[in-house]
Amino acid sequence: MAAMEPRELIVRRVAQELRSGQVVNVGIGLPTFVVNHLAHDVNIILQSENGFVGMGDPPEPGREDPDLVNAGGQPSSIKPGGAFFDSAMSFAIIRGGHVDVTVLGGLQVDEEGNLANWAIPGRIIGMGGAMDLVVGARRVIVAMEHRTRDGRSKVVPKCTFPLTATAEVDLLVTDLCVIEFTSDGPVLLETAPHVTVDDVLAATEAKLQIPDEVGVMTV
Amino acid sequence: MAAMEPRELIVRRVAQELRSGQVVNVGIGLPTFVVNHLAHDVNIILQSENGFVGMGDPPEPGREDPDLVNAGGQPSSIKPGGAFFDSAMSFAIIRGGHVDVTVLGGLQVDEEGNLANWAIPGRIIGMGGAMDLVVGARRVIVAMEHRTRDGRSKVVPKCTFPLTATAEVDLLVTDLCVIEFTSDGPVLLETAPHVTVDDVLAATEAKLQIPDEVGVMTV
Amino acid sequence: MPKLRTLDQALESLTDGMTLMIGGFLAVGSPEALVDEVIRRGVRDLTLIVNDTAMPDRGYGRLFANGQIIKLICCYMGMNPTAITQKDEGRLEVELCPQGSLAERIRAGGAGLGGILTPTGVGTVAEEGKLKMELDGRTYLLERPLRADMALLRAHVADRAGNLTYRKSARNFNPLMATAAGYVVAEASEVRDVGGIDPDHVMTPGIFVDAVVGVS
Amino acid sequence: MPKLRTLDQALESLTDGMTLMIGGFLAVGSPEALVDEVIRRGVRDLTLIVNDTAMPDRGYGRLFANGQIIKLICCYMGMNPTAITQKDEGRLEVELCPQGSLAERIRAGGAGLGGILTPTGVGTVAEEGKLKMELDGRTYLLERPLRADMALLRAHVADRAGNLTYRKSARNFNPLMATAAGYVVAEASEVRDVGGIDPDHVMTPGIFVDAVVGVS
Repeated sequence: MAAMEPRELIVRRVAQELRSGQVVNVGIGLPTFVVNHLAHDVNIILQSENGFVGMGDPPEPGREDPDLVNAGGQPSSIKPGGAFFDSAMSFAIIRGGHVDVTVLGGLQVDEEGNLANWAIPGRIIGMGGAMDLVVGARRVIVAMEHRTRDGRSKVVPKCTFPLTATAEVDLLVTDLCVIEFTSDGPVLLETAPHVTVDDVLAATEAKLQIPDEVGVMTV
Repeated sequence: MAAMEPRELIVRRVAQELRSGQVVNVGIGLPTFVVNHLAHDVNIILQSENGFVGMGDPPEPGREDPDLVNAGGQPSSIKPGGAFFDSAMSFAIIRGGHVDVTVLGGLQVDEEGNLANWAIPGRIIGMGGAMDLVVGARRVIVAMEHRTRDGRSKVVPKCTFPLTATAEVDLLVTDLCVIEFTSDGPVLLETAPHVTVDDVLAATEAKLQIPDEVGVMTV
Repeated sequence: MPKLRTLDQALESLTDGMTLMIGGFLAVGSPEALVDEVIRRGVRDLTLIVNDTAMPDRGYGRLFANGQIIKLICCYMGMNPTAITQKDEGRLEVELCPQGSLAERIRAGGAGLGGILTPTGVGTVAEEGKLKMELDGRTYLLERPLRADMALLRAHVADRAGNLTYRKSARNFNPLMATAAGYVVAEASEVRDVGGIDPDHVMTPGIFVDAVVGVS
Repeated sequence: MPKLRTLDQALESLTDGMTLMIGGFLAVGSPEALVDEVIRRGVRDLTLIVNDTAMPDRGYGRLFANGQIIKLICCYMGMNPTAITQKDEGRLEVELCPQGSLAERIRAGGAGLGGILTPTGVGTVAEEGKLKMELDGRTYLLERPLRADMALLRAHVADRAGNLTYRKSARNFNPLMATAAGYVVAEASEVRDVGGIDPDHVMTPGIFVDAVVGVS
């Protein structure tokens, strides 16, 4: 099997985590593409924090509605059975535990399950709805590349970037592995195809628990 | 002029306090009848705490709608331009200062402008929306008979019944007089026709300020 | 995920000791058929969170005469002598809460808030046992969130995805309770196919609703 | 009380130094005509409460390039480099607030609450300067209410009594801001006679709205 493009590997693997009927909020950027890789019999309900549930695919060119956009401001659509509401209701849904899963990008994730994904030091331009999502969603999945462009680990002992929330990450999916955050800390669940446990450890600054059996991501 | 029935005197005098365009909430009982005595050019907007603004007259017999009642559970109607909402919005309107005037009945009013109108000792069956209304409305008018059936003053130095709210009463209209609550305490503004200042003082346990000129209620 | 259920199916997980929220205001906007089913099932020791106790023979008010309630959180009992008697005789534990605070507490329970600060009730019996805070010269009570095991709602139109609308003053507490319970069931006068309600007119999004029962 | 006004009439009380709330999410549901009028009037030293700073050439985002804003409360500035530069150069005071907390703060301002307790932001920079409370083993931040001198809204349909509806995702912060300002003006695509909106479909009751401007 030829090596898959790293970002595609990530979103394909995250897509396996989603179940029919779940209310899901996907962050801007990489997580957006998760919905393109759901199995045909998996029907999730997408929540868009600017005020609706039942988000559908982007409209065809020429069929955009200026009053219907996603949380990134891009043209969007609503499926039958969807509903619009105001921002207070939108975040009541998010903070109140009515979103089953959120999939978000990350800048750093640390051993305590802390997430930093909204700012780099010196460039603080706003957290949007990320802090509410990470605290409120029942399950938080971070989808990010394992290392920065210059090769440093984004899975660290302690986040150095401004935090989005503390101890809320449940699952981390990277181009190298899948890590679950347990009450005992991060546990390596799977490695990517053609990636060894030693490869993961070499690329990871955080201390990981390695079970006797580590699976292989099948996407 | 023949003496007017005491309760009619009260509601007619309270009606003079209301201005066109004001959002008004009238309590169950005596205050309900205030709206029957508005001048023809005075159009107020009635708020009903069970969830609408623009409350109209009771429907004619046979035209009741089981889903449209007032806060006392009695058949009601809505005027053009009215709107329905849920109980959280209803009390956001009430507590948030969006009700210009509330007219409520009273069991006791005291020198500090405290009101007791929801319970007598030993019979505590619920405050409903009264506590929110008295705290939230911009102007609180109490409409009540001056004395109990056995002749005791309901305008007292200090309420002995369970309070509805503290220091929120702005105006008290009784069958004997009109009292305004100022930062210096209660001031006698007007006496009822054929009632003297001494009559009021004899019927009142609370200490009232008596200005040099006391008007006469004209209804 | 079709959510249409029979009455029997809709309440099959109801058990003794549960906390129920039931929509309605003096029995208007109250799910009569679902209350019938609670009575038929005869579950006991329920805690009830309602605006009021309705009347002995209407709405959720009937649950008192049937002896199913041991604890009550509401703002008004005045029209249900049966419930008042049970309270006076010590058979019914009652927590009275101002109506606006009750609405906010239920909303907070659904919205993941730890509480809200209200000026309502300061200086009255409603402040008993509650934290008081003074902020910018005004005193507030901390009111804590309420949640329930089940919420029973009365809707006007539902679709099979669980989206709900309410009619006129029958809306009242129903949309708030829809957000604040582990299991939410609505009876509706009309049930439409998925998409049968304009998404701009939906009052309770279907994601809150687990089961819909059509009633005539 | 007919509330229909011209643009000029609707904002005649706007003065330097006011605090404005303006509806919209990345300029969707933003009152473009009212923002035009704010620009035409050239008022300065405004404090702006908005979800985000939109784009330099769209919605309320244009007020930054025009140098009218000295203070900003929002949750996201990422699409407006002009506003970011003003912040970095110290010409714009910025208070960032998580989006859900911002929504609740505006709602609290309109609902007469002294604040709300949220778990959002605990352990992050969002907790700076805020009271922290632990209740039942969970930590919350106290978020205080927000109010403004004026709220500028974008509605879909209005009636002459000020009742409003919004369309699709253009609803966002508009209904919240409608409740939380001393003076509220809405531009609407369509203006109907009083009673032209079904009372069950009204999203903002007219009692909150002081002026309506029809825009094409």
